[in-house]
Amino acid sequence: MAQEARLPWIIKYRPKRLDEVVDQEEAKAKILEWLKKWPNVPKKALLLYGPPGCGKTSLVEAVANELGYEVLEMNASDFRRKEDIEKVAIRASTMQSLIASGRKKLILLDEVDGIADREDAGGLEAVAELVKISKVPIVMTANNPWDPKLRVLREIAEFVEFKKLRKDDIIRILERICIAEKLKCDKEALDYIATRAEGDARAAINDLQAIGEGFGEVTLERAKALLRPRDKERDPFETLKLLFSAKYAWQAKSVLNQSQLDYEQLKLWLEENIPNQFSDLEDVSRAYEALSKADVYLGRIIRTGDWDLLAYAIDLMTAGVSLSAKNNPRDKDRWTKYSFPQRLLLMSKLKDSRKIRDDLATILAQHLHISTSTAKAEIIPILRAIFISNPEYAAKIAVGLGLSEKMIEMLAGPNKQVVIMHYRRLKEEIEKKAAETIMQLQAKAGRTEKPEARKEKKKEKSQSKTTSTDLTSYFKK
Amino acid sequence: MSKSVSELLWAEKYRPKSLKELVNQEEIVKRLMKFVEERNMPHLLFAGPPGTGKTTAALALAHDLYGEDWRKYVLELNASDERGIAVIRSKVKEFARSKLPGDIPFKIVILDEADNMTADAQQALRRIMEMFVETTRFILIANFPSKIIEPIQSRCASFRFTPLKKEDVVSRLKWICEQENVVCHQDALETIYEISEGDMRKAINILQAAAALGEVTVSHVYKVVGLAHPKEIREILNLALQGKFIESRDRLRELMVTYGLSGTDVLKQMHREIFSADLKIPEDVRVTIADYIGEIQFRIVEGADDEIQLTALLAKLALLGKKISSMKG
Amino acid sequence: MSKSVSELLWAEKYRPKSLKELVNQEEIVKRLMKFVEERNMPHLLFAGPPGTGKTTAALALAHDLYGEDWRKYVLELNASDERGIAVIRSKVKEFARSKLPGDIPFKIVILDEADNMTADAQQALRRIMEMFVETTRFILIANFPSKIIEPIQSRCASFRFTPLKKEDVVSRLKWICEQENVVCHQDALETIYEISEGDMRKAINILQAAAALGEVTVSHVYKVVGLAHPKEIREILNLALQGKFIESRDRLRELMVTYGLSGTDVLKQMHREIFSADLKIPEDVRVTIADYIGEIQFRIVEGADDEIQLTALLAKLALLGKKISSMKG
Amino acid sequence: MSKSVSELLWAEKYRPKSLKELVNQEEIVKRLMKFVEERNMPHLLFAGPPGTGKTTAALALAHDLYGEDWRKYVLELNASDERGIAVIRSKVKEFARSKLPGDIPFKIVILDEADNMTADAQQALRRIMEMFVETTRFILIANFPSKIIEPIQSRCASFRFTPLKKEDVVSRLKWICEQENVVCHQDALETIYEISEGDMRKAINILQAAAALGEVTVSHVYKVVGLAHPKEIREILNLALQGKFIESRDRLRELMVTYGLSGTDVLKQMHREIFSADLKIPEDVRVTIADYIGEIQFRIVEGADDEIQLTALLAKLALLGKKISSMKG
Amino acid sequence: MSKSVSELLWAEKYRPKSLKELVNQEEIVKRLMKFVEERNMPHLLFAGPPGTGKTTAALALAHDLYGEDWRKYVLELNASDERGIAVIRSKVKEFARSKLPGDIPFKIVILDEADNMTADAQQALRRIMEMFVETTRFILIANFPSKIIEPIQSRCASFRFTPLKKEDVVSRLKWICEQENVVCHQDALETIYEISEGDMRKAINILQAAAALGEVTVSHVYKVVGLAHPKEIREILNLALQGKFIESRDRLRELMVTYGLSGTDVLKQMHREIFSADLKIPEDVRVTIADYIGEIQFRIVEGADDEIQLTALLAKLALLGKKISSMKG
Repeated sequence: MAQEARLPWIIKYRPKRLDEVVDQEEAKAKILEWLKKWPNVPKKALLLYGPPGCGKTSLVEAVANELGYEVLEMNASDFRRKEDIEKVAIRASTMQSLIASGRKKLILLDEVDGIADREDAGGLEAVAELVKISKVPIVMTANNPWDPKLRVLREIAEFVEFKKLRKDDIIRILERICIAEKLKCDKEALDYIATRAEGDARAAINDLQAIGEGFGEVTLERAKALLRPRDKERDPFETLKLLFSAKYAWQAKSVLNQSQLDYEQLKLWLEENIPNQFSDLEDVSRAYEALSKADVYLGRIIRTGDWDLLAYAIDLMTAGVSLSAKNNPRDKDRWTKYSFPQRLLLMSKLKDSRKIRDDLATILAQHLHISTSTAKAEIIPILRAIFISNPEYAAKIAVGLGLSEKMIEMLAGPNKQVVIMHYRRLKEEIEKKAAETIMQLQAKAGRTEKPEARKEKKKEKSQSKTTSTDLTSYFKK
Repeated sequence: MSKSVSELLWAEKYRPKSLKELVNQEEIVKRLMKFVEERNMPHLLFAGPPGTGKTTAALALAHDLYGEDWRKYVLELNASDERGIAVIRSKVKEFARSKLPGDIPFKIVILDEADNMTADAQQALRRIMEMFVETTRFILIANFPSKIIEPIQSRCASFRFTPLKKEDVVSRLKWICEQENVVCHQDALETIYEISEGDMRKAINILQAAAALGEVTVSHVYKVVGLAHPKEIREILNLALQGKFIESRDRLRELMVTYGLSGTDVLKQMHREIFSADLKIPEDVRVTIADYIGEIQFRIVEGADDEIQLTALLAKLALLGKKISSMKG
Repeated sequence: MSKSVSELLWAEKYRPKSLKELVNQEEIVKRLMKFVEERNMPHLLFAGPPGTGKTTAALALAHDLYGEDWRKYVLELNASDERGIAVIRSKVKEFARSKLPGDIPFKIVILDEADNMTADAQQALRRIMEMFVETTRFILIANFPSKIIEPIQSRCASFRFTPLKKEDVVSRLKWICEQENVVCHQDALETIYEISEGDMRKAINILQAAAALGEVTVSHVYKVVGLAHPKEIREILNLALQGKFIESRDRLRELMVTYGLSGTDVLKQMHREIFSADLKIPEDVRVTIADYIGEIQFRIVEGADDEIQLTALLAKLALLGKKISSMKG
Repeated sequence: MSKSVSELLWAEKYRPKSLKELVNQEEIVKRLMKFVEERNMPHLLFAGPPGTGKTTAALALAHDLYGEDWRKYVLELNASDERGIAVIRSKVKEFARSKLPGDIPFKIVILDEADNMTADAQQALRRIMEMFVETTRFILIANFPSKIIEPIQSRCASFRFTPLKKEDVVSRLKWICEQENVVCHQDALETIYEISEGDMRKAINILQAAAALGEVTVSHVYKVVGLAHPKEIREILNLALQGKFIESRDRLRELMVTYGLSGTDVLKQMHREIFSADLKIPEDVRVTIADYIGEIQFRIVEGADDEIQLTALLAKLALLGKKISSMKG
Repeated sequence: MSKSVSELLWAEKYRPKSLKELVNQEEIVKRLMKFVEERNMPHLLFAGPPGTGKTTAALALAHDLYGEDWRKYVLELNASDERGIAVIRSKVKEFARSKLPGDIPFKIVILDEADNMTADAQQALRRIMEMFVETTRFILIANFPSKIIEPIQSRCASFRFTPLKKEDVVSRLKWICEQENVVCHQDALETIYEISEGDMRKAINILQAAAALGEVTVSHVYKVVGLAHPKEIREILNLALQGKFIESRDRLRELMVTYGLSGTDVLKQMHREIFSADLKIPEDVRVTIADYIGEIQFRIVEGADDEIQLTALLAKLALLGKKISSMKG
């Protein structure tokens, strides 16, 4: 017990039983049901995701406790390279036989978003493999389910969401601890702590210990003294307003100190909103000139690695832009409805379309023995002319070069439907022919039709995609 | 036109496979054939304008040296697509390492657009060329020989490819049309020659696109050229010059998303538009825009963000448009 | 011997050993003393600007917990130590896992400049902090707590250290001067405070260096930090803007020699001064000058000659000044 | 192979072998002969523009010192080849270590392009020079002595080579033509001198290449150096100045394609034409063009697009032309 | 041999051996003598421009501490030689390991050009300094103290060396001339001072080189440093400003050839002349020229063509001259 007293409270008051886990009823139910049905479940692994401190790992431990599982844990503090995961996989695949002798097992892969790109190379792919062969349930946790590197897990694991805790729930947890620790607690102080924790119970408990332990009481006063409220950062709209309306250079310069925007983001917000704020064309042009110069400094930073230049970039994009309103200085204070940078919204679209264009250029470059930039500058425009003017012929070229439908869409513009129609028809034709040839060949060789059946099945799964790449590689030869 | 189900780009379909098929650059061909005969050659430097057959000659040389299997013994690299000299080094190393069959005297590395490499990278390249010289010969291809550093030039046998003559290009185009059963008009072929500035690849590409419109006529040729360069760019320039800055910017973004263009791509197209008769602006405005574009392109090179610079350009154009109209008014 | 050297360094000599000796951050100190009393604490995150006593507090806490032998129970990892993901998984984990000596409640890992660790390395730290919490507590020290990943922040009680107040620093410096029998001037101590921006360690270092020149005077202070007096910088700027080009340049040269300034040093100081209210120039001119300074700094970074470029800057200022006055006139 | 190559290349074939054969730089030759006589010499530094005989003098000196076997006692290093100082050190060490035959007073290391070495490498070089001074003397060859660090300069006897005079170069070329039975025109030889800017090696190389085309005529000379005929360059400048912007640009593109000129090539030629009497423009226009060319050349050096920037230059010229004519009008 | 070389070099021959012989930097010398007396010292940081006696002071200090045998106890490292911190570490380790004789309190490591080390290397250096502090003291020598990282600065007693005064340098040079029986002219010695900018070593080297030409005269001085005579530079500037563009350019070319000047050399000399009273131009013209020179120097640093850019500079001057005269007229 003496040992226990020395534990930090986040450990000491970690839920040990299922009913001690606050909130997250939905997640609880899902996990229990899934575990009971296992291995008769659609996806053989679970991925629990949610913000820090909402009880993901605790819940797994509590469930395991209650249902009598032994937890085999692997987390970010372990090396998780391909070979490390494979070791676990071997154990997991043979573990079934052990169940008779011991307790049921469960593999907990904690913090899968902490699998490092470089140091844990191949780790995530190995996890996917592990899930396939495992004879025991696998539960994973992560903070951000949208992390692109978790994409490989999406198809093999069921994602279970944990919600941010409500403030009331956090206060309840804190009160329980206060009672256990015999702390006199001040309602306002708990409220202050809970507000600041923003749904993170663990942070709240830590704060409570930091303020309360040893003092016998939790007061608002000490809470405020020790836990400074996080600096309130200005949102983009306030930032812009302050920047544009600045009368002095230093005022404009200082907006970045307390803003949710960093200089890169500010650059985009300004690009979007300069013409919203300024009405005179000369002022607008001047402001963009300042922004353009700021960007030149940013480029120079990239090339030289000299971060001292950042100061000048910031001067120009803050004070430089703000003080550009010379013809119409009253514009500075004009109430303006700022818009969110369209570029940020378009970014992913732009990325997609550039990717398509890059891929297209790569195909053309290989085909014609030229560089991708020549392909972009010379060949794509010509293809565009063909695709717009002669859909049927365009479709033939698309088939011949092994282009994807996305590429066709980009090239054909308004004509895309027609070209794609022709394209699909042509491909069917080819496939039919191919199938016929194969049959003929097989008839000749007198073989069974097993390999063909397998191929047919594969085709069903991912239709057009496979054929188009098959064709690409065919024509590359 | 071709009856087959699928169709390729004619520029590749009608690329000569062997040195014998090369109809131009006779001097060069003769010297290259000598290499084939002797089964030995130094490093080569092919210099000359685009579309004069440099790559074709390199590939044909390889074909003639190694026969149908030639691809096995050739590594094709494009300097502007390879990221850094380190990548080139490792690729060449990998390639050079594999054993040579008894009858193959050496392998060939074809490095296209070598003049796009920095002087430092070329220094490194030179060392690579020396390192593997026992088993490997390089064919460097460049538009501008003066951008190849001295020490490389002096280690290479140098070949200068000259622009193709009108009659050569036209007769080749005519021959292709015959192969493809396409009706073509002499004046259209001549127009193609002029537009493509002696660049055979470009000429064949235009031919194919014009043929796609049915016949190869002068008006089809012009139509192709027009289609190839979307009128959106023109509209954006016009909008900006009319002072409709925000609108022009929005259109610009749309364009970039639709076609996947980068800022530099757009700027290059704008640069081309300045010289288009379809852009109806006084010549002195064109001149001023050309000046602006030079300045902004320089900034793009110096800067970090293409699009910021393009937007700044549009703002400048808007201001220019206003000044002009106020002068008129 | 190492002792005598550390005694030679005042910043070491007068670094508080125990929490009791800490004179600032009272609330935090009080809190930490309670932890010592209870012999229990959560993981801690000390955040705040450099020189506000974060590391000192961490070491003093360890000292008070374990007595003179404290180093045995503490693992200190500094920014200059390797702290990649591999080290966290091996060295730190190893230390955390190892058994506790009998009477020690837990060991301590101090991670200085934890915000400089990669996100991956921080990820690796998360579970270690939980799994071995019975035997090991972490103190993370960071200048920018926002660079500590959230899951770690939420595992720590965080304390924000604030810059020291002027009177605290000055009185501490004065006290040290008394201990060392050094003559010091009040305004010099205040200058030290301003230059060190509330960083106590830096302040003491400057004090010691200035004292080495004899007395602690304002000019000695500027001399040892290798900075010109801001007033002098402003005077040079003003001279140049008034068109007194040669005079400004002579002053600048003198200044650089006196204080041993490099071109970049001068530019940085100028950049600071152009936004000072003590320099009376129109607001937009400040930005223009900033652009000039940035340009010149870039040139120097690229290897251009310090002297020629600084002269060019003064020339630009003179030209600018002329333009401004002609616009007014 | 190396033998035949050197015989094939006139620059090698007619390179003086002994100091006696050197026809220029009389002062220098006299001093060098003294060293041969005394069989002793300090380290030497040969500085001067390319092609003024620095390497030739170094080799001739070695020849005269050691006789026909001279190559045994000379190590030739090209600084831009063997960039790494480590390589230099090990090669020199190797070379210096080998025993000296009885009658040889010292060996010679010739280090070409020493001014291309970084200051750090030169520092290391200095130490190498000292280390092996008992057995080895260095001859450093440099274009710009100011780029050789102080400590090396002060350890070397320094010789300054000046560019060859027109009559010397022309008469030498004429003499070679006679030896080789080549028809040559006086104006062609003068053109060669101008293009080679007093660089004898370059001049002879051009001569040989032009001779390979049959006769040495002006147009052959321009052809082999890959330069446009100056007349064409002048026409483009004139067109632009007359406001025929689009036409001038079309001509420029054609030129670049025909001759394979890069942007820098074109600018260099334009730069030369500004000073030509054949370009009939007022002097102040020349001046302005010179200013523009500097700006555009810088942009291209920084990586900007050749074509866009040259267009921008033509645009600037067109605007200039307009301004001039409006002033007249 | 190495002995005789050091005797040949006056800069070595007349280098003070003991602190007592140091004639400048009195304050510093006094403090250093104290260390010798106490036979104890902290790490030292010597900062200041080249040739102000930093290395001399370090060696003299060692000499006074250890007597004639001092070289045994001193390890001299040149940062630009042994860049790798690993090399430094192993050398220092080796050196520190060897036993100290009873009466020697510590050994000394002198690290030249410490400010040329990267921040990372300096971090490592700091640890090395701590590691061997019991037996070894470091003297770090740097041009710019601001490039030494904080933690090192605060571990060192810091000494700032200032440029030598004109009279000190001149009188020293005169004294050397007397020792060496060389005729010297007062104005020549002053010119040497100006060119060497308070760098004593450089001054002595120039003196010796000039003396080798017979007498120490102004023109000999310019000759040995490879600089044009200021008068010639001024003439070129004047010609350009008078609009004699082509003439000024011809003169400049001639000058560069005669003296073997690089573009940067010319610019540096022009820069110096702007401030010369012998150049009779209004102050605001000086200003503009200074701006131009900065721009052109940067372009050349970035790799632009010397000739084109210097021509552009002259063009700018010509345009400037025209503007001024038109304003007057």
